[in-house]
Order: sequence, then structure tokens, then C-alpha cells
Amino acid sequence: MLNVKRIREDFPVLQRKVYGKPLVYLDNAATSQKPRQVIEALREYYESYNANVHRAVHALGMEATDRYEAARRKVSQFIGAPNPECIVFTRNTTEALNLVSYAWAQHHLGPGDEVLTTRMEHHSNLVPWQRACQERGATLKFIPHAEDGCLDLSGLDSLITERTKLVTVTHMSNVLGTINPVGLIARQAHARGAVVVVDGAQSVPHLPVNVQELDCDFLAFSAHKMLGPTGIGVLYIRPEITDQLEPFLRGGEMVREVWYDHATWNDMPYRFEAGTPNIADAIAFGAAIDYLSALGMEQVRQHEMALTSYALKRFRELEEVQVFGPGDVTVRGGVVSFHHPQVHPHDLGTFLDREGVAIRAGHHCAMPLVRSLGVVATARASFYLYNTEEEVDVLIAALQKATRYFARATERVTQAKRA
Amino acid sequence: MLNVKRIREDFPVLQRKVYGKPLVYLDNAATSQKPRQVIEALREYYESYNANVHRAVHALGMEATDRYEAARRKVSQFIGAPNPECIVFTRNTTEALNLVSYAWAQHHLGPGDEVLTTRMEHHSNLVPWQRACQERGATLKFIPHAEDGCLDLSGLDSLITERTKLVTVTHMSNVLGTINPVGLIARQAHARGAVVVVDGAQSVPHLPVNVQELDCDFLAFSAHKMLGPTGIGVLYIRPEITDQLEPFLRGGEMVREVWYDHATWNDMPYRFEAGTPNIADAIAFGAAIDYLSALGMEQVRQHEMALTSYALKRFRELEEVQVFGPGDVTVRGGVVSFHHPQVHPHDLGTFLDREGVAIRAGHHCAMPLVRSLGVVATARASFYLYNTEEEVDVLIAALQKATRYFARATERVTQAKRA
Amino acid sequence: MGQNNQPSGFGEVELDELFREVILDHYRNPRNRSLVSGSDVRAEGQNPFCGDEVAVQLKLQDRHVGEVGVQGRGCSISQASASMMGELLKGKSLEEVRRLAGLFRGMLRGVDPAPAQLEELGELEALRGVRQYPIRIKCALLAWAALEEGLERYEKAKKRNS
Amino acid sequence: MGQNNQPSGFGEVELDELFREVILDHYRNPRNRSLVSGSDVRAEGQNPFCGDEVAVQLKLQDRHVGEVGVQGRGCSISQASASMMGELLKGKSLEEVRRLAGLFRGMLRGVDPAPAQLEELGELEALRGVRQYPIRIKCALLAWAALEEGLERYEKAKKRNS
Ligand SMILES: Cc1ncc(COP(=O)(O)O)c(C=O)c1O
Ligand SMILES: Cc1ncc(COP(=O)(O)O)c(C=O)c1O
Repeated sequence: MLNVKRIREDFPVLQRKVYGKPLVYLDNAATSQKPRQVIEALREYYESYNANVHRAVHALGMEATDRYEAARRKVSQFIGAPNPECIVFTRNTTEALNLVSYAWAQHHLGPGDEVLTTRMEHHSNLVPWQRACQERGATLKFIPHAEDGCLDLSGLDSLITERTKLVTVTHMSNVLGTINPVGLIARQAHARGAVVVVDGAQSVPHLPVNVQELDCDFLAFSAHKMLGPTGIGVLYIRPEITDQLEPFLRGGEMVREVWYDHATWNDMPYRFEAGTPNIADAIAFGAAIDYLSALGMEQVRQHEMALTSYALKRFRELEEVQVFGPGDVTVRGGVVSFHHPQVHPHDLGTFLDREGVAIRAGHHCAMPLVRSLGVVATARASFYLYNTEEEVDVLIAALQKATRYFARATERVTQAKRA
Repeated sequence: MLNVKRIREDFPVLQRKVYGKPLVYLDNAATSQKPRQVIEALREYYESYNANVHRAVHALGMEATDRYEAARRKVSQFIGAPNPECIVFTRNTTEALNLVSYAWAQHHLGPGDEVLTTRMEHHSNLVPWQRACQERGATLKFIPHAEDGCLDLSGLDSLITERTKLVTVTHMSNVLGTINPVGLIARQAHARGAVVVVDGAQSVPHLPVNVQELDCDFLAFSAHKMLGPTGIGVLYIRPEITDQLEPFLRGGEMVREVWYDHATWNDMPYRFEAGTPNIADAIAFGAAIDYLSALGMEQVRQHEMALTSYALKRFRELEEVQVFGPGDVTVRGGVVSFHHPQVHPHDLGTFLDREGVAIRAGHHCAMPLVRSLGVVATARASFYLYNTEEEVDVLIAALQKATRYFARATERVTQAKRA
Repeated sequence: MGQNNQPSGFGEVELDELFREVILDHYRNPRNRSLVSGSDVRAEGQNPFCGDEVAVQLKLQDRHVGEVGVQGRGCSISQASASMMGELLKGKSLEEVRRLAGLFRGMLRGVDPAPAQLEELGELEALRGVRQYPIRIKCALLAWAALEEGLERYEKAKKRNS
Repeated sequence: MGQNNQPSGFGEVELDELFREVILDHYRNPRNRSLVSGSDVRAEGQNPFCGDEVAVQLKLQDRHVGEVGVQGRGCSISQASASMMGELLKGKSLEEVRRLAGLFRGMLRGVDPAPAQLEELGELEALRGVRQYPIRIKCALLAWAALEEGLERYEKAKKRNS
């Protein structure tokens, strides 16, 4: 079991007060907080060995290169990649998915081809494929899901056909919390010769993830959602598929030789890292991975499962509030989106903020999904390894208070009218 | 005049020793060092208000958004942009230039069109245009330069024709140090209706740069070369040209509304910032700009001009060494590339490293240019606001020592043979 | 913010500053809900980020606002602002409407209106607390931004026809 | 590294470790410069990052190296390594060549060869200091990597023809 009390001491921001109340940070699906080990890695880099990487003959440059490549190795081991050359550093999940779209889909989709995804994707795993399909004359198709937010795979056999060139699925929904059986889908997709992309933005931070078990060709995720800094993300590329990719961003670092009229490309993964990389943040991401690895992702998952169970139980006490997503925490991550019939999500968000509780309100970059839930926006609480049952209690108490506040306000208004 | 002694105290890494010798960091064209104000801005962000930006209803998110947008305003003022909406945050110069290539050139170049550039471009301002031209059937043409590294504009009138759709020029060469008359070229290009891109990677850190004076449509530069963190760069987009651009990266943040089958785009500059931005580094970049603004870019330029004059004078004492680029420091930045006929640049780099002197050796991501100089690689020393004449002296002394070392070694070898 | 130095003891007092009684009143009991047919000025606004929507119709008499219709759905701030706006507009000239829009926008952006101007804004003054919540300013301005666009379209069409 | 805790007093002593006399000798006086015509194994290597180049030719007799040619230009490390390699290869069987390549590669990657193995590497032992300079390891391996590729091509072609 995680020693959450000890862990919390590593996170300076958790000591912060908001409007005089202790911060209860429940917006982890948007971005996580960072332990001092990560902040310290940044400071150390900038104070003692900041330099541009690769091809440097001086001490600082060699050290920066060493550490940058060590971070790549850590990422590679963390997701069970066969080697570090599979790991391309990007800005975030969004850029990683666009990379696949520009470097693979643009060159392999044709008229009549199909791309298969789900109806619970983040905009970042939907809009790039809309464009790719549109430009290449392909069709975007969707795996349906049941009312409880679980994918309905009963028709998968007929959804994946020989026209299906690419299947892209989120490993965990950032709205419903659903954990999708990606490995199963991947095997069926591969059997039909399709390429498999996994959006791991929500899963890699919260579950043990192994690319060989998932059997995916691409996996995208962001450091900032897993204790790492902003500005650094990852695209895992299965070695066997490298030859099918065209370069994406062009410029320094990604070339081998350049003449005035043409150029040749560098090896993997440099071929996809054009220009000066985000060296400091990659190295600090390495520190985040060290931190997670020391705790153990299985432990992290256990903690969040317990916390989510507890939260779902407490939410059931709020009779008026509707919670979305699966009830079974074995197929659900620590994301709880909910609807309050009397209080608009934004009003709720503002109210909770004043109680020190940070949640998110809106469409969570999944407009079509949220629309399909019959609401225009939801409120969302999302957990991470440093959250506690006490914090869930604060959330629930604040929600009860909000209900009372807005009910009383309505009453006052009505009374005033009557008087 | 800059108080360099005081300034140096702000840079923790400059206190560092390398192999027991004080670090003499002369690799600033590759990346600059960072003052503690920038490092502190990162720490403060992560320790007290880290949160995802835009649409957050909680205190941390509002504060992060505020500071992120404040950084955009600082950048905008720093380069004299008409408003902050002109400023798109990218990862680096390379991504910014690729953005122009994907979002503008892909949609506006056609067969027979021409793109005009120079023969002294960094790979990042060459390879994207090679591709754009190739894919669109356009032709890449070059403005020649004289032996001393200054552009030869005598034929510009016939080089820019009505077929010229885009002119892209580096404001300062990272190999020769040449400062190009970009405003002059831009006016001629605009007169023929061409779009003007300026690679400001080397100029914005070292000179006062004003986009209205340059009269450019796009300006690209990187924070890491101007006291800012790695992982953040800028593309300035002239407001009048926005309507000609198609989206580039797609996903969260850059959309207005999304349905399962299509999407509409957000306003500028968000339309080009897909996914979670590099929030922390943008804010820290703001701190770097504050630092530079407080010193004054005119002062920075004066300091570097004086230092470069001094360096060129001292280099003339090294008879065997050949220095590239203009001799007139009014059209030359603080970059000194040179060739030692007896010592290979890599051997020189390694030797100087042992003396604590960090220089760069290689093709400096400008292979065709370096090839045209008749060498396969050069050694390069490049200065910034914290460098001193004493450091130039250390460099020159180390070069003299290297000359002696390799000459003596050769002699020993020859003697040994004779014996 | 930035440091942990907020005075403590905040809470419902400040919330009451944001969710003022009059705001909740307009939210629960929006005025002028009926669609005005045959209107001269029509405007629709959406904030896709929270799904808030408003629609406004004005009937004009001699460039003065006669009948007003306001519909919408969304958060308390956006809906109350729209409802109050509708009430305020009645009888005003188009020039006055534009001036009031400017005043209101200014107030939310931190330009404190003079007492006399504040009086002109009437109940809308209650939305002053919103400026502490940058994200909610867009909500408060939703109806107004839509109105201004509608007015512009109206004037343009008029010019074309004259 | 990482902290400012290097022992002071470094300098030419360590440089001498890198630029050993025998290295500079091979650099200034490269052996076997002449192109070998009619060779069985041909290999060319380039390191575009510093522009270094090598070309190697081997004439074989009964799968043993006979005549050797080595040409190139570049830094002291890449050129000395190539020149020493050429000397070492003479008379070795292809199997021995491959084993020596592995030994040399291992030494540069930090696997210390046993004393006997070190002896086998002969003068190439002098390049051991290069491992302190990761960026220069590629220089030291340039000729060897080219050779290994050339050998592979040779064996493949042989298989095809048999
Ligand atoms: C002139 C010039 N352009 C472009 C770049 C590329 O910058 P970055 O690597 O930050 O993308 C550089 C720096 O390496 C440069 O010197
Ligand atoms: C499921 C999912 N996919 C993609 C993203 C996009 O991640 P980023 O904004 O880091 O690119 C997110 C997070 O916002 C997400 O939750």
C-alpha cells in the first residue's frame, strides 16, 4: 500500500492554501502536480549542466546528452518497449497523435479505406483522424459503447474489415474513466492487417502499461499528467513499423546529410525529433518515472481503485447527483464525471474552488461524448496517488454545501418575490 | 554598458568548474545559459500554481492561465508585435518554421512557383522548404553571398519575380555571424506579393528586433537561445495573414466546436496551440524576457559588438587560423567560426574542453554552407551577454596551446621515426 | 496569488459577492423569455467551452428598443446577465445600447465606472464580482457580445438598403 | 559530473591519455594508404556529423587478409583507428577479424578486455582513452563499422554465388 502521507510531503503545492482552505487538488486528469524530485531535476540541469545535446564535444554537452538519453531509456523500460530507439519525445499526447497522422496516415490511407475509433475519444484522438480521413478520402467509423460507458465489442468483427487501415482507441477515457480492453482490440485489428494506435494519456500515468502486452504499434502519452513537467510527451513507435513512416517535422537533428536540394534522414528516434529538443523537461520526466517506478505502478493502481470505490460510494449518498461511467472499478480509472441537475457545472466549479477543492467543469475536450450524455458540460473530479479518502470527504461535503447554497438561494429568491 | 560582473552572478552554471578549470562557455549559438530568475520562475510555477490552462474554474488554473498569457504579452511587446494574439508558442524555431510550411506553404505553393532563400540557412530553414517545394512542384532558389559571408543583393530584383511566393531568410547566420538586411529583402518581396519568413533564432536573442520594422509575415525563434528554458519557441504571425493559414496540429485547445464528423477552429493564437501547452516553460520564458528587457537589447548588442571586435582582433594573432564571416562587426553577430589547418575541429574541441573552454565543432546544422567553405567542419565560438574579454583571452591562449601541442606531438612522432 | 498568502476566512461571504441574490433571481426567473417575432435585431451567442447559449431579439421603434426577447441556457452568470440586459435595454436608443455595452464590458475588464454610470447599469452592477473570476467574464459577456454583433449586422444591412 | 566536484589539476596529462603518441603517429603517418585494386572486401564509412570518411579494401587469400588499403580524412581518432586497424588485420582470418572488431567495440563501450585480449588488439589499445569522450567513440569505430558492413556484404555475395 502507498504511504500517502509520506508521498504528500514530496509535493510542495499540496501544502498550499486556497482562499484560506487547504488545497484539495482533484483535477489530475487535466494535469498532475509534481514532486520536488522532478523540480529538483530541472534546477540541477539548469544550474550545472545545461547545454545542447548531440554532437557536443564539451563536458556540459556530453553530460546533457547522457542524461537526455538516460531519460529515454527510463521511458522505454517503463512501458516495456523493446529498446530506447522506439521512444520519440514530443511536446504532448496531442503532438504524438498528430505525428502518427502526418507520418503514417497521410501516406497510407486511400479512398475507401477506414479508420476505426470510439465515441469516447479526446479531441486530440479524434480531430487528427477527421482530417486524415477527409484528405485521403477515407471513412471514420466508431465502436459504440453501452450506457455505462463500456465499449460494446459485440460487433467488432464486422467493424474491423479488410478496409480498416488504422484502429485508434483511448486506453482510458478522461470523461467516463472507462478502461478499454485495448489488447483485445489490437489483436483483432492486427489479424486484419490494421495498424493500432493507443491514446495512453490517461492510462500510462495510472496503470501498469506494457506495449508488448497491449500489442500496439503506437502509444502516445504526456509527462505532465504523470508527475512530469509540461512540454514533454512520448510517442512509442513499434520498431517493425518504422519503415512505413515518412518524416514529419524537418530541420536540424532529424537529418543525416543535407545538400542545397535534398537531404537524407537520421536514424530512429532522432528522425522524429527535429530541432533542439526539450532537454530539461525530458530529463525531469526521467525523474518522474523514477518516482513512479519506485512506488510501483501496481501500487498506484491499487490505491486509486480503492479511492475510486470510496468516492463512488460517497457519491451515491448525493441523491440528486448523476455519476457517469462504469460502476465496476476494475474497468474504471480514478475519474468521476457527474451532473448536478440544479447547479450548472461552472457554478459548481466556482463554488468548490472557494472551498479549496479544484475540480474541472466543461466538455473535457470531448464535446461529442459529453453531448451524447445529454448535457452540455459535466463536473469532473479526478484522482492521483497523493489523494486521500479525507479529500473525497471534503469534496462530498462541499457538494452538499453547494446543493444547500443554491437551493437556499432559490428559496430566498422565491420568498423575496412573494413578499 | 552592461555590468557583466553583476550579470554573471545571476548564472549559477558560470560558477562551475570543468576538469578543475573555470567554465568558459562559448557555445551560446547552440544554447544559452539561464539566470536564476528563470530557474526560479520554473520552481515557483511547479511549487505553487501548477495547473492546466484555459477553461479552469479553480484558483490554480486561473493563475496559471494568467501567467501563461502574461508571458505571451511579454513576447509580443519584446518584438513589437501589434498584439499578443500574433504570438504562437511552439517547441522551438524548427517547429515554428515547419508550422509555416504545413499551414501556409502546403496550401499556397503550386507548380512553377518559387521559394527564395539563402545559402547560409540552418537545416531548419532549408529542409522544410525542400519538402514543400518538392511536394507542390515549386522550385527552391537561392540568394548568393560573397566570400566574406554577406548576401549579394545585386541580383535580387531578378531573383524575386511574380512566381516567388515565399521568401525566407535567416536574420543572422549561426555559422558566419552575418546579419542580413531582412527589412530590405522583405520590402522587395512584398512589392512582388511574396510572403516573408524570418528565421530569428540567432537575431532575437542578440539584437533589438521589431517585426514591424522587419516588415515580415512570420518570425521564428527559440527561448533556449535567449536565457529561456528548452522546449519553448515562438512563431510570430502577422495578423493580416492569419486567414491564409490552415490548422496544423489538431486536437484539444485548437478547436471551437467538435462533432464526431467535423470540427471548427478556435481563435488565434490558440488555433495553433494544440494540446496542453508547455505552460511552465512559457512562463519561465517570460522571466527571461523580463531579464533581457531590463538590461536593454541595445546594450546587449553593444556589449557583443565590442566583444566580437576584440575576439576578431585576437584571432588575427593566430596566423595559421582562418576566420569565416564578415570583418565588419556592424553586420556581424557574436559568432566566430574558424578553421585550423593542422588540427581537426573535433580534436580542437576536445582539447579546449580540457581547458574549460566549451566551443562547438562540426557542421552547425548548416552542412551545405560549411561544405561550400571548403571544409567538412568548423570550430565555432559564440558569445552572449555574460562573456568577457578575459574569456576571449582564455580561448586564444587555449588555441595557441593546442597549436603547440599538436605541433609538438607531430614533432615527437617524427623524431621517434627518425631514431 | 502565487504564494500561500491569501487571507483566510473566505467562504460564502465572497461567494455571495459572486452569486448575488439578484443574479440568482434572474437565473431562476429569467425575464422576457418569449421569442419576439418580426424583430429588427437578432443575435445568438454560444460559448462552446461550457455549452452556454443565448438568443436575443429586439423590435425597434425609431431606433429605440421596443419589445425584447431573451432565451438561453447555461450557468447562472451567463443567463442572469442576459436577462438583466434585456430589462435594461427597453426604451434605450441604439446609441445608448452601444454605450451601455461598453460600460459593462469596461466594468468587467476592471475599469471602474463612475457612480453615475454605475447607476445607469442598474442591476447589472451585481455582476461586478465576476471580475475576480477571469474564466467567468466570458459568461457575463456572452449576451452582450452577441448583441453587439447583432447590432452591427443590423446597421450594415440598413446601410446596404439605403 | 553534474556537480562541481572534479578533481582539479587535469590538463595535458589526460589529454595525453586521449591523444596518445601512437595515435598521433598513425594520424600523421597513416599506413597502407594505397588503394588496393581487385580487392575482395570493400567498405566505406562516413560520419556526416563531423565529415570524417574512411575507405577500406582487403584482398583475401583462403579467407585470410592479404593486402590491405585504408584511405580517409578526418580527425585524429577516426584516422588513427583506421590506420591501426589496417595494420592489425594483415594475415588474420575473417573469423579473427570479426572477433577483433567485437573486442575493440567492447573496449570502447566500457567492457574491459582481458590482458590477453588487450594484447591481441595491439596498438589499438591506445584508443581506450576515447571512452571518456562518448562523442568521439563514433570516430574510433568509424573504420570498424564500415569493415563489418563490408564483410557482411562479402559473405552474402559469396552465399548467393555458391
Ligand atoms: C539560424 C538558426 N535557425 C534555426 C535554428 C534551430 O533552432 P532550434 O534548434 O531551437 O529549433 C538555429 C539553432 O540551432 C539557428 O541557429
Ligand atoms: C484521453 C486523453 N487523450 C489526450 C489528451 C491530450 O493530452 P495533451 O493535452 O497532453 O496533449 C488528454 C488530456 O488532456 C486525454 O485525457
